[in-house]
Amino acid sequence: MSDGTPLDREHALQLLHGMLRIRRFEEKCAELYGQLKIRGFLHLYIGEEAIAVGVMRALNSEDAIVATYREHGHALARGIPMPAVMAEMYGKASGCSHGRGGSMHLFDAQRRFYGGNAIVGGGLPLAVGLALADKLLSRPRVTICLFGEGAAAEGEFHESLNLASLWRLPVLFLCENNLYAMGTSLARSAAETDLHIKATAYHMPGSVVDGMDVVAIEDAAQRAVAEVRAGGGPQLLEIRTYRFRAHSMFDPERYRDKAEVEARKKEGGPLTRFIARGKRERWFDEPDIEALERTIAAEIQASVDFAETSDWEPVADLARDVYTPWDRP
Amino acid sequence: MSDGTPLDREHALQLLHGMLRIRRFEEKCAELYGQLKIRGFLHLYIGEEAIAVGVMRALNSEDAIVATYREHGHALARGIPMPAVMAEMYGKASGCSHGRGGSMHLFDAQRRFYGGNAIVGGGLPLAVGLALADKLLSRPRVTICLFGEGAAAEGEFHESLNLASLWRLPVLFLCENNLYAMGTSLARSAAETDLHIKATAYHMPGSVVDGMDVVAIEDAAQRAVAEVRAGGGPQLLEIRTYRFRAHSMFDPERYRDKAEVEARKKEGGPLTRFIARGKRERWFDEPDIEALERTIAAEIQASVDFAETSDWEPVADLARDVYTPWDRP
Amino acid sequence: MSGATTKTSYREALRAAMREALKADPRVFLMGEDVGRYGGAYAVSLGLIEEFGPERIRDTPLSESAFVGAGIGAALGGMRPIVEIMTVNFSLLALDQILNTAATIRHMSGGQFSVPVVIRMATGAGRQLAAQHSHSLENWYAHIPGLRVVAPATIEDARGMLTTALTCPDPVVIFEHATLYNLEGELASDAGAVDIERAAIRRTGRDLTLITYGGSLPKCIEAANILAAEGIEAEVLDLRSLRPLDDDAIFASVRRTRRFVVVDEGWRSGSLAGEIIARVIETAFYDLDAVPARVCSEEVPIPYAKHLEDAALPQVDKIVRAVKTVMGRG
Amino acid sequence: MSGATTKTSYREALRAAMREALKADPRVFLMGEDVGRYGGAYAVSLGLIEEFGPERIRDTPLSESAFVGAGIGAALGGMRPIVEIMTVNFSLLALDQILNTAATIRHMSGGQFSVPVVIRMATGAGRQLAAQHSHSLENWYAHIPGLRVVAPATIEDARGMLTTALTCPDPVVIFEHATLYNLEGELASDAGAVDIERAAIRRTGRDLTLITYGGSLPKCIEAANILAAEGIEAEVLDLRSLRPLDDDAIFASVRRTRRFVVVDEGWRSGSLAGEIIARVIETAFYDLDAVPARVCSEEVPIPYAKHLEDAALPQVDKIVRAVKTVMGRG
Ligand SMILES: Cc1ncc(C[n+]2csc(CCOP(=O)(O)OP(=O)(O)O)c2C)c(N)n1
Ligand SMILES: Cc1ncc(C[n+]2csc(CCOP(=O)(O)OP(=O)(O)O)c2C)c(N)n1
Ligand SMILES: [Mg+2]
Ligand SMILES: [Mg+2]
Repeated sequence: MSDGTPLDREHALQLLHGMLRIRRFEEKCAELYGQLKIRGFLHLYIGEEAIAVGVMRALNSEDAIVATYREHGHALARGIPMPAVMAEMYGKASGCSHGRGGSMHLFDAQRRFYGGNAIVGGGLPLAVGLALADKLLSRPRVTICLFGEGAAAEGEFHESLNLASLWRLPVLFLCENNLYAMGTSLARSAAETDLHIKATAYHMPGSVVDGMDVVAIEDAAQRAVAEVRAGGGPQLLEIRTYRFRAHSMFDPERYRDKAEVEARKKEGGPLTRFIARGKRERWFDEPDIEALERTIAAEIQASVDFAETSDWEPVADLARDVYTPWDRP
Repeated sequence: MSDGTPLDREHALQLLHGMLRIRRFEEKCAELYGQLKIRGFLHLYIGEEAIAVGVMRALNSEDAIVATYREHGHALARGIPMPAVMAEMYGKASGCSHGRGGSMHLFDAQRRFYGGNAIVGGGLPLAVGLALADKLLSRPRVTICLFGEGAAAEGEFHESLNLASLWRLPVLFLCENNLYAMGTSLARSAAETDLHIKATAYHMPGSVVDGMDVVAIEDAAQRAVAEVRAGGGPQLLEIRTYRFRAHSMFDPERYRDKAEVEARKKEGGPLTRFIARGKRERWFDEPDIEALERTIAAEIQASVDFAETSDWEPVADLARDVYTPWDRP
Repeated sequence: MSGATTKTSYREALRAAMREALKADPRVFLMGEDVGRYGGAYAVSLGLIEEFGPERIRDTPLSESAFVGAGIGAALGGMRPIVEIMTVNFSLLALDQILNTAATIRHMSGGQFSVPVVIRMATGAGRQLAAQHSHSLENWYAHIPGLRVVAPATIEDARGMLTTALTCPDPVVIFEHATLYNLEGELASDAGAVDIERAAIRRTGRDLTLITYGGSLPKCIEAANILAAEGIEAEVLDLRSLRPLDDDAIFASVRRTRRFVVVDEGWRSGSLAGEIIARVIETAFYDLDAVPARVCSEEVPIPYAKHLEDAALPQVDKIVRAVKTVMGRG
Repeated sequence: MSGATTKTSYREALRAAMREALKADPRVFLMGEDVGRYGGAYAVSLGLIEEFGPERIRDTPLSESAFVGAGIGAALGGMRPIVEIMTVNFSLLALDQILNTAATIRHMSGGQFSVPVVIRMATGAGRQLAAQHSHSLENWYAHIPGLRVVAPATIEDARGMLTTALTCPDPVVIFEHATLYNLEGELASDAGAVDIERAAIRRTGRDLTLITYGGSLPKCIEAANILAAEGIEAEVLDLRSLRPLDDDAIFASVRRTRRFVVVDEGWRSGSLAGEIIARVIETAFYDLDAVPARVCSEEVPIPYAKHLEDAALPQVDKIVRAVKTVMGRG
């Protein structure tokens, strides 16, 4: 890790568990989508799990997360219970957003998980504000803000990074560069494709890390979060990853060759690579993986059961929570 | 100039005339504002005249200009007749926008002067589009886009520069860095105060020039416009200047010391400096200046007379030109 | 309509209109997020990039303000851009450019410029896309002087409105309801330009007028059929143009039926439906035999769960109920 | 109101409310373009930076989307931000954050979050600032579920609405008409929080109700005085809250007077005035003795030239004429 300590077995198993759990959860979601149990938009994180798992380890329970519509992994890694996430995918009242948000809008106030935002770039100003509150209240918290490389083209990216840097706010901007924004490749969306370089424009440290290497990600995140928490101001961390699946379940993937995807898969996603390394380094072995798979399968089954048997929110409650109960002066 | 040729007398007199003409015009406007002849917002360019004069010389009649609400100088330097500009300040139907725009919205289709935009940053996307049209139609035109350093914080700056660079459009972005956006100094508005550095984020050439040196500006503009016209893609040119007057006639200038302004004035504005140099280099002398002053005074007087005696647009025409006459299919 | 027809979809009709325009006029080009290689978020532009190339079927970065503004600028520069904003939900990011430049520059400059840009966007709810992806903000656009706003609700209009819009010297905003793209039907083989300023009676009826547009039209037709079975003959008026509104058609129908209900997927308060009630009242108050009503969306962010989304939106049963109430048969 | 009063202005009243809040609650801070060193574009926050420092009177860069979004985020983070958007004209750049986050996050998350942010902005025309600086888009904000929208039209409301808004757990948008800042009058020395959900009768009258808000209130009062001299007693109802609308007060007044005119500086089509007519019709149709009317802005970008600007906006004479027409004395 950052202090050079090699990974121990427990740590390695946690990383593996975290990634495998997201992978299997999402595979189940894809299946449930085919069964029309899950509807609307569903954006899978498959291939990108190392980011959520690596990054969340750098946070404590007081820190805040602002994510995107591709946030199942972030939500699970942050510790939102899987049943609550699955129930949300179903639209059940027991879901983590009461069934109103669905896949794109997972929330958890207790875990300071601020969504689940379906407006590309919409979360960046929010993260700046959360960090501003912490700064004004002198709380030693960090806010992390996740967004895709496509979002970096939005004006909100520019305004938010400038504001955060100008005010030296404790926010870590994490650009999940999976090379595509729907069907638009990075080269067709950004004149400068080395995204971390954009940090220069805001007088902000920018760096890049391999998004397929969970250990490197955790390492980079630990370091960056520590620096941000120590008052060093915001940072931009570009994490280079790849989306193995379609953008959403509606996407026929006309914009990239199957061969490209296959080649990337052959290079190995975060799981394949970490499993190979873990075995090589003797952190874990096949039986460990099988044990994890069993635990995860059980958790997923329990989550599906929970979602299936949960209630729908009564229609009569449709207008509840448009406004907050208010003790008028 | 860029080819190392020294300025000749005629060229020097033209530069001087251009700057002096804007200066005197605006001094008159300030006076007329006090007399309530001109109303609404009035943003003076005093101290910044070298930019308009230097830059416009680099353009031909087919090139396009997108400016801001502080655009009297740009309009005059582009060749919009002074009477039409003055009549616009009065709100008369003979004004260059028919009296509907006023100081902030000077337009001239014939001279490809696209305003006069009172939304900070609002002109940047427009300039990108004008340049896109030229590129698509293979016209060897350049669009210049003027904006303040304050505008560089808007999302539109980011989106527009990225788009222009990505598509290699013939647009020259000219940031008039006068150190203040209303009362907000550059240091309080931008985390990175070397604005031309921001070009890096768009893989675009960025450079900086002294805004008080009309010769250097013309030089830089000629070079940049030539490169852009040759298909080299967009550029960002930061021009460092200073606003000697208040932001608008409503601004009591609480945010900066009188001493700061005085010091800058003592350093010399574009006129003072150019006059000193012109005399030193024997490009012109006092009698030349006096002759110019007389010509300009006459032009201004004629413009005021024109504005005074022009008609108001009839109220019955209020709704004219909300829509264009349309030959329906 | 006489002569040959072909079966087509709303989506294909839009595409055919764009193809035709791209072929006919070199100044026309399409620009927006994922209109090219992806084929369009709703597959409207599918195949066009292969035919017309990436210069004319131009994928943009996620930069709504800049690329919409660039469309406006390109229109000023002599092109005839079709700008696709993926959905109305994202159009807020470009609203400043649309209001403060596209709609304004002509008047503000004393008539020196025209902005012949066509801005297309998907609108509406009904696909469980939740609060941020289910807006119906046509009323906001219909509020803006200098814009024309249309909402094709039929295959013929999907085919023809864009063609006409491209002849218009001013900005035209086209709202395509996301639930209509799969609509199928017969279209005349020689279908082309249609008027974009007049409302159309989609079903005649003597008892009451259902005034609607876009994605709510099929619901109104269905409601009218149900009502017919119960002896209530509702006329269905499709507004088609939301700005300008076709007052003549509205007043004429309402004067005939003397009763009306407006159906509009926007949130009730400040809805276009409210505007229509106000107009009818201002002009035809004494011609009414009953208090008018509107069926709009509930004033809540649209939820993901299907039963809640259904409850939030105008539905056939709500329309039927509203009509019966107005008919005094509630 | 009993006890001592002091002469004050609308601007000073707003400032007093902010000072009080800043003193009383360390979570309150003010943020916006030029609120600090410049003293506020309309001098509302003049002197506050000296008293409270640049952390709490926070100048922002020109980044409307980010700083409004940051205000929303700070509210989620436990602060009580007052965000000043210099004018409504620039608020379009932040509209996505306001609609898609501030107004939505509570409902969409199943009630987990509240966003106690107060967003203040100047609105309206009348100062020859031309097309891009003269918008009145209150109706757009009043259309958004999850927001509260208020428009102080009096010094008392300028003093009290902000105070109350800061106690509200949800986002409140405050529209300050730019022509009101210099309004002067007496204010009770102990003036403070006022209700922000009810309309108020500013002048009683039996013949007709003038329904209005914000910058149009003084015009309505003036019109009512002129009309009184001609024997027409107009009641003037100040809406105060634009979302929610105080239906009870509107209906009660209209039922009393049986006639009404709505005066609203927004463009006519899709105006808040239209919404109010629709509501009254839906509920009190049979209580009306005359066709209602509205006086709105002409549907043009507001021009710079004074005579044209005047012609574009609601004016006292137009209000008087509209009232007489409704009274059958046109
Ligand atoms: C403002 C906005 N514009 C467009 C969209 C439609 N859209 C949803 S996701 C997406 C691509 C985003 O790409 P990126 O930021 O790289 O994230 P990724 O999906 O790759 O994780 C687009 C265009 C949107 N949701 N919001
Ligand atoms: C989008 C927007 N926000 C705010 C304003 C109000 N405003 C007008 S000029 C200005 C300062 C702009 O500064 P800069 O870009 O540096 O240009 P300068 O005035 O210095 O020439 C501000 C804040 C505006 N007109 N538009
Ligand atoms: Mg991506
Ligand atoms: Mg400046």
